Amino acid sequence: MLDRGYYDGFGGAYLPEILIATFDELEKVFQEAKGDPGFWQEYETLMSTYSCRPTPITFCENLTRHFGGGRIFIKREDLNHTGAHKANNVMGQGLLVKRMNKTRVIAETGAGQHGVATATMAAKFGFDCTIYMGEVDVERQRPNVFWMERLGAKVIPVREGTRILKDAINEAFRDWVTNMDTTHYVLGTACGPHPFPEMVTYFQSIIGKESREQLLETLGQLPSRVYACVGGGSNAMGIFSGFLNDSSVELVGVEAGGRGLDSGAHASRLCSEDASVGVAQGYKTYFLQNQDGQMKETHSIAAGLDYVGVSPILSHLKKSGRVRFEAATDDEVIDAMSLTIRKEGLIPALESAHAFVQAFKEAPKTSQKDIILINQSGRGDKDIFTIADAFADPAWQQFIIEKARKIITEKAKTYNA
Amino acid sequence: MLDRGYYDGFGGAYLPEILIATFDELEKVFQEAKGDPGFWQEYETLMSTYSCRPTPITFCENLTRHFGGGRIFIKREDLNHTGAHKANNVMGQGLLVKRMNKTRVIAETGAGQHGVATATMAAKFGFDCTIYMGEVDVERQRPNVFWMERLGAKVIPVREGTRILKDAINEAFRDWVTNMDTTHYVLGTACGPHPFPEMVTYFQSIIGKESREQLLETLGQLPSRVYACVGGGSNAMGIFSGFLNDSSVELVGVEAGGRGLDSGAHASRLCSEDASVGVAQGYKTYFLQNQDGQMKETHSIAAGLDYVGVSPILSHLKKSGRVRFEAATDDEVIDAMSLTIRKEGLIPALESAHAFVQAFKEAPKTSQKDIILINQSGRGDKDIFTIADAFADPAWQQFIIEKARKIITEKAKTYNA
Amino acid sequence: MLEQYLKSRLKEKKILLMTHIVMGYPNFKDGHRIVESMVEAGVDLMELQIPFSEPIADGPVILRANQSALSKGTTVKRCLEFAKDMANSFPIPFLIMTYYNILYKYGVEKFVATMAENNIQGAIVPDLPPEEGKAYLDAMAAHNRSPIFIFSPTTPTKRMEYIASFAKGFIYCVARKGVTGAETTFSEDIHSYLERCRQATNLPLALGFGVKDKSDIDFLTGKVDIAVIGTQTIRLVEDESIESVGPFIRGLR
Amino acid sequence: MLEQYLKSRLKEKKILLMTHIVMGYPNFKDGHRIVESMVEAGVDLMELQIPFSEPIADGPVILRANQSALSKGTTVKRCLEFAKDMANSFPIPFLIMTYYNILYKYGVEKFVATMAENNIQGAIVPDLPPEEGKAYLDAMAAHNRSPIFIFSPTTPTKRMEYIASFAKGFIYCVARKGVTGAETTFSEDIHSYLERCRQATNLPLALGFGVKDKSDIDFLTGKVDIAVIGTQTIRLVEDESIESVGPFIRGLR
Ligand SMILES: Cc1ncc(COP(=O)(O)O)c(C=O)c1O
Ligand SMILES: Cc1ncc(COP(=O)(O)O)c(C=O)c1O
Repeated sequence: MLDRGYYDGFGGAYLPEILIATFDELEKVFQEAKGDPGFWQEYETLMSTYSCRPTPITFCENLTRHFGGGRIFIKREDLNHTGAHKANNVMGQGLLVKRMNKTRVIAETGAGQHGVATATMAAKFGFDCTIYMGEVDVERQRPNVFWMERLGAKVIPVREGTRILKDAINEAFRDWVTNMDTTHYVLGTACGPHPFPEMVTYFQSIIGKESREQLLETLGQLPSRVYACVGGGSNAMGIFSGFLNDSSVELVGVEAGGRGLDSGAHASRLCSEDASVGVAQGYKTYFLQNQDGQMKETHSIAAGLDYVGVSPILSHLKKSGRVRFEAATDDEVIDAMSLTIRKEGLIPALESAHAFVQAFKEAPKTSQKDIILINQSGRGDKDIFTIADAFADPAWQQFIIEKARKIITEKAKTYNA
Repeated sequence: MLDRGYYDGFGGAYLPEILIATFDELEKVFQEAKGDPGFWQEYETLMSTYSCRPTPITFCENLTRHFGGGRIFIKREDLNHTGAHKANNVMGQGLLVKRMNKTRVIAETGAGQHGVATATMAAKFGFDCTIYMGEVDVERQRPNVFWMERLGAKVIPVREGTRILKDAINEAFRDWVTNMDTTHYVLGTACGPHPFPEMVTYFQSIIGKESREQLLETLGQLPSRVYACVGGGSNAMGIFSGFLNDSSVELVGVEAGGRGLDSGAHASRLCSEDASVGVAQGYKTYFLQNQDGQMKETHSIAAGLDYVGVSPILSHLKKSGRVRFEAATDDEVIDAMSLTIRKEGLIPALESAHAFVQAFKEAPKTSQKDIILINQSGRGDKDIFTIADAFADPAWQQFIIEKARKIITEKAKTYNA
Repeated sequence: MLEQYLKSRLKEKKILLMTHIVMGYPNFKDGHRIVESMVEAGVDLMELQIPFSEPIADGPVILRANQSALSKGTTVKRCLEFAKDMANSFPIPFLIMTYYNILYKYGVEKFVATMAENNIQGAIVPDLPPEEGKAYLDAMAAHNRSPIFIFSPTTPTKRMEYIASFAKGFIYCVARKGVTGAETTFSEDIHSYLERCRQATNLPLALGFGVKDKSDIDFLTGKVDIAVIGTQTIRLVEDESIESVGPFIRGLR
Repeated sequence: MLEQYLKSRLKEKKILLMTHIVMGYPNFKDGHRIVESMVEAGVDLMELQIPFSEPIADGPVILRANQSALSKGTTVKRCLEFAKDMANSFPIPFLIMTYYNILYKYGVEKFVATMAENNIQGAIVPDLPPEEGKAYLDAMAAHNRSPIFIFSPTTPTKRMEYIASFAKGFIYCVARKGVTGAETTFSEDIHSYLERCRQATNLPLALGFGVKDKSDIDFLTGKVDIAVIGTQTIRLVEDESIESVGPFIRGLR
């Protein structure tokens, strides 16, 4: 029997028969592209002209002084076009869709970042586009929905299950099994059936590749620790993959601790007792599930981390001990975010801020010779509604109330006219 | 008599006596920096590590095909940290503030972009920061206010005059004449008394410098036409200055036509009959003013273009004929923006979209050998409230109403508790 | 065992009927009544679905039935007891239908052993292609249960043969792309697909996805051995009543 | 002319008073009454401000007076007529105070000629440093009007001499940084500043920005020649009444 896409027992491709041929084709096209020396070149050119790769690494002098330990550097994935590392994966898959001559893309989205990135790619490449998004996420990430629609995508709110990311993935699969002839499913993270974990990691590895080169070039030194937040695991795999072979570099993945690991309201698969190995959404990994294998509700302040599964490659790296995993709570995230904004003028996404929390906890204990590298996977602008809520900013609240009042008045006018 | 900072009769420094010494110092420090070969290097390093300079030039294949004329390229200032070209100017002035050993910065802002950029710079450099913003703009750009406050800036809504950009400038000057010992006024555009027009242009010239090099390197060809929107004129001066000496390159500045040049509700200083030469806010240029010299109300859908004056250097380039000026109406702007989003996955700021309007009008008439370069001065995310209003998007309206309802319910709970 | 049963039945009937319920939906008591009326109406075999939180291959009707059953506290243990009860109460073969995680978390060997103890003939696990199924296949063989595999219109002929080499009992041919419950327009197009299926295996062929009335059954008669009625009876119970199920089944053949 | 008038008055009084109104605020009629009561109360000269939409050097009180006057339709023409009326009605010198754009749009030469015709003695244009003022200075000289220039605490001594070389009538020394209307605490610190001013010019010195009551005037007496009361009388009219102006002025000296 084939043993496809396993990482020490994690991964695989648990697919409905109807999709096997589609995955065979995808795998073939992906492997061909990987083997084609021109392909990575094409990908890099696209990313350097459409997005702004290489993204810079920013030295955070004030945070460094504040914590008094190693020098803190930030990899600036927030500067990507559409505001997050998601663009890397999406544009790469876009090139594959062209190779497969497909004309339509679908995607799931949680934070909305992947949806916006996919809709953007579809606009640029001229594909039709449908985005599945849990109803709960549609609510908390409305601005992204607005932009997806402007970009020409159809956004379908998913009202099944827990109405968040995992349910959107299921719906996307249901679409795909119907329309695979014309349609590619642009999975947004290093999860799902093989070859997605490998493929998404391949495209995201540009983050780690650049980071390593940039640090060696400007400082002549490797980082002591690299921090990344872990939702599905794509930005983490992206930056980690640059340093996997550097045994001196400690890699730290930070999951959503939500309201605390004891609360049950979190999304921590790799460092909580609430998770165990299972098979769902086409692959084997740690899932937040009950004894029967039913998936649990998850919670995070960051929609993009609010997911039951995790990259099988990260499960493997957890098992092998190569990556250490930690969790950051919602409250810690808001604090780390505020501090970063004030001290450095950087606005990390709520997702990214999880990585900052753990780096900040450990920074004071590192030596001044150490280099601490944090992946800022995205920018926080998109989170304004969540963050303004977290701050309970009265001026913002007044603004929203006024806006609503105006809309209602306008509507009444139209209605009466 | 000294003849400071004049461009064929436009410009100068019409300053209250109390500020003369401050301007003398600023001029001195700026000229020293300009003469210091290390300074531009320091500036470029800062911009390439903190923002993502050089920003790319993106080829718009779909728009090119759509219009059937010259090839359309976009200079991607939207990819700058904080989302607009404003960062270039602000970070440059930040370096000068350090040279002057001042500890506080103030700024005016219209769209909020310059305010966010200044607050960001202040956070990074550790300066105190106060931002003056017309009350009308506070309303229409609330998300930016929220971020400025998170960045540690004090945002002061200006309730005087027309309560927009020009009034914010006046208030900033009033602050400055009181606090110039500690404070630098980070003017946001290529206007105001000498040396601001020259200084802001100097920092923004990085746009044109890069663009010229990038086009020559990748295409071996200069553009036939370069389009930029014109508020105060900084992004336009920035990109134009790369091509001023290339007589084959036609330069086109696009002003806010608002509800039409005949409507009186616009902000077109260089191509409407409603403007004439005058002296205000410290410099001589075209102003939208009445017979008595009182400034008129202006209007634009784009807060950042909603200004009575214009760079004296642009007035000079208008007079000399080196730059052609056009106006784009609010409605045209929404259309050009929608088209660009759909066709290319790019979301220009409402300000930037003015440049797109004119480029789109002219593109079909150009030859396929022509290169058309448009400056995308900023990204449109910040404009979501304005754009959603323009589209009257019902889902967005429902979302806002729901948000307001939740806030009110929460407040009632706290109140009763 | 299952294969023999089906082949002998096929000597008496031109086409067999397989129906489906989601265990715990609307509840176990009604489920029992539905099974009873189906058996009485002449159904030849049945799928009993253990609900799963992520039923990726199912369309909205079965999806919601899964969710409803789970929200009422349906456990795997209770489902297995119910299945045992059915298998011991009614004289037709029963199959478990569920997703792989249910088996995996229960313990694959233990799950299959329980199936055997409970007199369940086989299982359909739509997200478990044979490539991923070694533990499952070993256990099914050890306990002499039938692993039912799936052919789809997108399955190449070579792969059909590969799949058939692991299958027991019958082959479940899905009629079209998509999930359960959507409309299928049966037409002669299906002919060459079924031809390919026949050539890949000697096992009886079941056809499912979108079979909903007598005209569909008439169309399929002579083309396949088993017609699968899935979503349609759930809809019937939801829109009409449990009492409608018997007459509906009887009217099909 | 103006200088001579001031110097002769200074022989009679230890300190002169200059007051200020914004023309058209609260309206022209009340403005007339205010001027009248100021003159009756013994004011020695007056600034008549033509309102401007961007009064960059003015604090909130005068700023709002400017805006209010404009919103009621105050024009430059009407202001010049009013100024003429005042100059012809009352036996003290009047000065125009306004921003440069008002002159520029009117035509600098024409504006100054009108001033001369209207018997206005000079002008204060706070945003016009001598460097930018060639046309203005030429016209003022041609029409024998006094261009009043400003010294500030930040003005270097050399520059004071430079400015003085263009000034006529008197020098307006601003007491501190900032805009009109803010609080000024007069202290001996001001001494060395005024010393520098004195050395730079033989013209009388006026001191303004924050002068508001008798104790300020007492403090300034002997130090400068003219005390300027600006914002304070506007506040008085706003908070109390026009009738309060006369007694207030009379109480100052
Ligand atoms: C900014 C950002 N960071 C991180 C994530 C988490 O995804 P992943 O773990 O695949 O990087 C998301 C997902 O939406 C995101 O938007
Ligand atoms: C994105 C953007 N573009 C353009 C402008 C106009 O300014 P300028 O003409 O100085 O480039 C602004 C001003 O806020 C802006 O935010």
